Amino acid sequence: MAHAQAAIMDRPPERGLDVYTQKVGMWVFLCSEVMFFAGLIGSYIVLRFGASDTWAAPGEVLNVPVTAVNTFILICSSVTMVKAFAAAEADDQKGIKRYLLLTTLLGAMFLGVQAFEYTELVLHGEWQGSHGFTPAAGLYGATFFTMTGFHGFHVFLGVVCLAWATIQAYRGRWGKDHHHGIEVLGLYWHFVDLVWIILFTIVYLI
Amino acid sequence: MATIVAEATGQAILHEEHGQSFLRKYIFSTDHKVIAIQFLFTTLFFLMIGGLLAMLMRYQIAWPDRTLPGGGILPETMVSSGYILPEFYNSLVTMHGSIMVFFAIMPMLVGVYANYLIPLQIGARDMAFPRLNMISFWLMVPAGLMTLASFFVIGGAAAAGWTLYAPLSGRPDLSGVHLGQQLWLMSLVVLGLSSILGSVNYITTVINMRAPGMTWFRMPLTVWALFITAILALLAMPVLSAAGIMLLFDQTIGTSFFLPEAGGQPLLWQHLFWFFGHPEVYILILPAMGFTSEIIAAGSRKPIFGYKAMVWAIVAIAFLGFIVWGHHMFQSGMNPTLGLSFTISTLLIAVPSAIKTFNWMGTMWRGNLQLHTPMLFAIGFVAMFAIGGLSGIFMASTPVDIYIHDTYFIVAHIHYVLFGGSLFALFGAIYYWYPKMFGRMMNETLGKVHFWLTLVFFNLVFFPMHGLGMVGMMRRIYDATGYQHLQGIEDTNQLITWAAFGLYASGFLFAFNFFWSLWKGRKAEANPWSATTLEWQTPSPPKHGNWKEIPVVYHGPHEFSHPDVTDKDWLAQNERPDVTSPAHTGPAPQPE
Amino acid sequence: MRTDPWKSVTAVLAAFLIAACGGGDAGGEAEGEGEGEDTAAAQVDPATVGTISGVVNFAGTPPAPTAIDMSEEAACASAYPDGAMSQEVLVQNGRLGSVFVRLTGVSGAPAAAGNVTLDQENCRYDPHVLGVQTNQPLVITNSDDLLHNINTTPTENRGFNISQPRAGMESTQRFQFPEVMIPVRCDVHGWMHAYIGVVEHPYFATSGADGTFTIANVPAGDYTIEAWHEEYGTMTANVSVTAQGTAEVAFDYSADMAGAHVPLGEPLVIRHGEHGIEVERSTRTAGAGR
Amino acid sequence: MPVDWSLPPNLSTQGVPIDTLFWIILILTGIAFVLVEAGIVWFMIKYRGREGRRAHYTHGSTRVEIIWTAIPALVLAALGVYSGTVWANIKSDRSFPDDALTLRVVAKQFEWNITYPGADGELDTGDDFTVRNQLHLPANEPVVVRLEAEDVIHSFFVPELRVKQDAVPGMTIPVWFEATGTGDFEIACAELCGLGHYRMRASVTIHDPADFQSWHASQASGS
Repeated sequence: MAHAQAAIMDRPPERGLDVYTQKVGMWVFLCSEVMFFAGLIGSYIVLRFGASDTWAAPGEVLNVPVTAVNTFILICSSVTMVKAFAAAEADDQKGIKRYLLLTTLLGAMFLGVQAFEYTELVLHGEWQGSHGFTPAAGLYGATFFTMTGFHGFHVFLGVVCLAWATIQAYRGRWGKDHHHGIEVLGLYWHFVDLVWIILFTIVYLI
Repeated sequence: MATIVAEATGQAILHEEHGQSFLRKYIFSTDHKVIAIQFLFTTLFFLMIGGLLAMLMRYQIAWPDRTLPGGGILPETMVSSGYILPEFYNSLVTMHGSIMVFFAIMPMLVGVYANYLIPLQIGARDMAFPRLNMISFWLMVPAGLMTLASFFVIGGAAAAGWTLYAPLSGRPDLSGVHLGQQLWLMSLVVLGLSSILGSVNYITTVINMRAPGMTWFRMPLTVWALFITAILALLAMPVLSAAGIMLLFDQTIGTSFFLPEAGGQPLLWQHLFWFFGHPEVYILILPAMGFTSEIIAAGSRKPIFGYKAMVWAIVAIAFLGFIVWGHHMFQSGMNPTLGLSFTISTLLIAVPSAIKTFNWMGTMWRGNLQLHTPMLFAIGFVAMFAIGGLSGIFMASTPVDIYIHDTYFIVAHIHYVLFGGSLFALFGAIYYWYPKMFGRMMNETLGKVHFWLTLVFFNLVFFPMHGLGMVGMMRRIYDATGYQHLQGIEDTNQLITWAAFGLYASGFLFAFNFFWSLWKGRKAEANPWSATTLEWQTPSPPKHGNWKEIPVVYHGPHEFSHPDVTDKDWLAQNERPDVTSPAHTGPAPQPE
Repeated sequence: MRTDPWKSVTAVLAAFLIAACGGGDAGGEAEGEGEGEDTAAAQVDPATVGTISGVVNFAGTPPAPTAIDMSEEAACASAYPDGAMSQEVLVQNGRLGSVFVRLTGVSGAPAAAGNVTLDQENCRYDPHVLGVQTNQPLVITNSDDLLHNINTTPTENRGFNISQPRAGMESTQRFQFPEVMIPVRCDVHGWMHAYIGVVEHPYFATSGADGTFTIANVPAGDYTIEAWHEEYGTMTANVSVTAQGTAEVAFDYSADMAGAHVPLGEPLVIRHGEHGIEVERSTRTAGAGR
Repeated sequence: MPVDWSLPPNLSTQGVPIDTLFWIILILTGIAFVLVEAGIVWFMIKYRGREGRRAHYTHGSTRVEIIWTAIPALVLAALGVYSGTVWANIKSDRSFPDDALTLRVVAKQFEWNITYPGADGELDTGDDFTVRNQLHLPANEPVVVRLEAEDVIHSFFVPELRVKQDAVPGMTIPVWFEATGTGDFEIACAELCGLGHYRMRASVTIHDPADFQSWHASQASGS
């Protein structure tokens, strides 16, 4: 009988977290993204320790200064993203437009620099005698292009969404009570930024 | 990404959803129930294909020196002058495994039932992201088409086993397979995306869209299982995608992640694959355990024995599932010391499985067993899964694994878990939730015949394989007759093949019952099994939006035979104990 | 090679057309098949073509053939009562066999006629060295009732790796691009090797056991002719063919050329703008993996 | 039909503990198997639904739960420890005998190339000789095989010696064993390695030490 009472005992209604669904969804999705990059980075570490002699010294092949600038650009874009969200919360339409546009452009700029870096490497890169540094250039080339390439792909997706959000901004979609989209997009953007900082460290600097 | 952003809340979609074109309603529908049914038909199709491949394999193993009847219709690259070619046999092995795992069992467990049951059992109107849900189905379709197409490209379909061990899978010149392997990998990446999007949806829905009063420990075990499964898929699939992409690059753009010639590491592939692969095994069994718990509780008219223990067992299995992958690699050249630690974690994971088995039996104990088809399949699951679990102990013990690794003992084990386990539970689930899905009952007599045939043939097929494993018959061999230690097993192999044909045939009995009942089946009332969970407290099939108004939950999921409830032997989750309706059929479905 | 009326007819038509456009002649010599040649020859306007007949001499003492242990395939072993011997270097009274010769720099060649057959018999490829024209059907047959796999590893063409587990199985393959030579191996029987020369014209031959070869129906003119041997590498000679005449050509290989670099297909080269990136896909030399 | 589902005769020292462990597990799992399956059938009959019967209402019992968690846990733990020790005696570095005959086995599609040390008993000293698809072993002497692979992953499997080890390209994996009897057996490839996988076997001949010496001598001189 004690059992019975325990089982039937009434409880106050519960309605999940106090966070709106899209945000939860994005957090969940990002967990999966973490595992994806963890897979790539993990393999990178294993392969590099397995054959460290086939790795170039930092700066030997890759142009660290240029990429450092690029990293800075991406970090700036994170800042502007934050400002865009703040503007939305403050219902500052001009701010929303300005900062979303800025973030989009910075993201695009990052991609531009990366594209330039790739072409330079493929055409003029020098690595272990092979003329031109390609994904086929040993484990070093393979891991470099795969990891930075997939990050670039994520940035690209982000830029597409940002462009969409910017257009919406000019249509006046965002505002005081309509900033979920921007916040969720922001989460993704900051994640991509974070991943880049890790990649920049282990691929370029170490 | 854009989808999530563009996604309004479930409700918003619902209201704009009423009365649309056939196309939006049945093809590009965002209603979780319709999507679940789309998944159901697709996966049943793949189940049939996968089975067909198995039949071809079995024929070759049983009669290696006979020509394949009707083999003439197959292209020269598969069957030459009447004989199945070794390279085609390898493709059969590979594609049977891949299709069954990735396109039949997994999407049937998750795509169909996570989709159908989660919103209904937690009292939500739909998934958190209905449009994302639709996309994850429409991503699976091209993936499936790529897989089927790969049979007909130059070089044939992937032939390195479903585990795709590099370098064989990465070197067309060594495997003879070019495009087929690449298609396999591409379809895998697409499928991975599909199931990741699905998981995001399921997890978010469970976290945020439970009905009032549906606390975590009032959720039906099915929801628990599917929730944990979604987490496993969410964390395991991306690793496989990453690995698959690297392997694809090895083949196409000249990288060498897994090719030793340029410093790559073949074992890295195995680690990545099994880091995914073992959670995958639990992705394939946990939902089945959930269905079984549900059906056994309802079928025994008893609350599930040790509900919390069941929940924690699921959680424990999921967690341990991520640290046991190495037990697939004891003989792979991995450091033997690692092997030891993986033995321990592997033996540990057997404990929660044991707990669940005992709890199911505890639920049946002193019950009032309703032995209808779903219940039979659920009990069959417990019985077969027990065998699968026990035979797993042999492999967990590393020294024994030295001998039985890569023999038919493994084949027997995996089929007792995936067929005797997952598929039995799935049959049970189909029979059990069919009335809710289609508003009609499946034929009970045919169902029972199907169960007994399946049970008998299944054991005739897979139990002898333990014996073949002991004799030392290696997996994936096209013709065993050449080996002196494999003399005298022809009879066993032929017996297995005949039984396999029977098993496949009984599948068609099921298919007939399934489709016949769609039109001719007895009309089903809202709650044909007198079950307690929420999906049964709304009409069959539920209208778009599931509920007139969102139900309020007062207690746990399996309140059967409660002493305070006198007029019937069950109490729905949205019923207060004092408010019980007169009719034994349960509360009248909400008016529509 | 069984005669196939349709093939003959196509050959005839092809030959007729080409003759009409003042081209050379169809068919040419295809390994292991007389049919193609006869029909083709019948169509040639003898006024415009001549014949190249040559010998491949071998100086010095050839290496002693090594014994092959076929004990694991009783069926094959029984075919060699006094033991199976390697067949890389076949020298008969100072003449070298299995040398692949072809004209280089020929333009406007006639289409291929007929098939070329590569048979697997008693765990050996027959022939050991053969030529085939681009897009000409290469029919691979198995005369042994046991598993052989045919693994070609070209660099220019798409390779294939297929199996023939039983006698009487047949598979037809084609090579799109010229490539001299494409190695062929059976991974089940490590000793089984063959080489296929893919040429865009029909003017090629392989020296027989007596070390002689003939290339018929060659349009009159001056040519460079190149010889290839799997152990002793390549040599070239010049030959001028006169209408209705027979041009003699001789190659002089010698034992001390052993270990010479033996070209097999060109390495693949991807070009990016003015900078070439050499992706060396083939660093094999003949005999590797033996 | 003469169905013989038993382990092939064991001819190696390490096969003894392996087989013992196998039979122990078979007995343990056999007991569990009978209990579970019999229990299920018994419940299906005893508690089958009848009119007017009402199921016993319970949410479970912690005590029982603890019992049936503890028992399997303990059994499995014991099993784990036992397995661990046996495993270590077979695979750990210190388990390798010092004075063993050392061979190199190189697997490639689809053949086993076995390299024996020459008269000096040392590999890689120039007088080594290689035999294709024929493994000759002395009985009652520890043998260390250095496993390598040329192309893809293969698996070195000799059922009667209870030996199985993948051969991975790019790695050299040592395996050791000691045959306890003579006879003719086979190496089978246990890892799918391509279209000739099923056919990738080599003969294993275990001589008594004297015969092995004479065989070895004849081969060494022959090369």
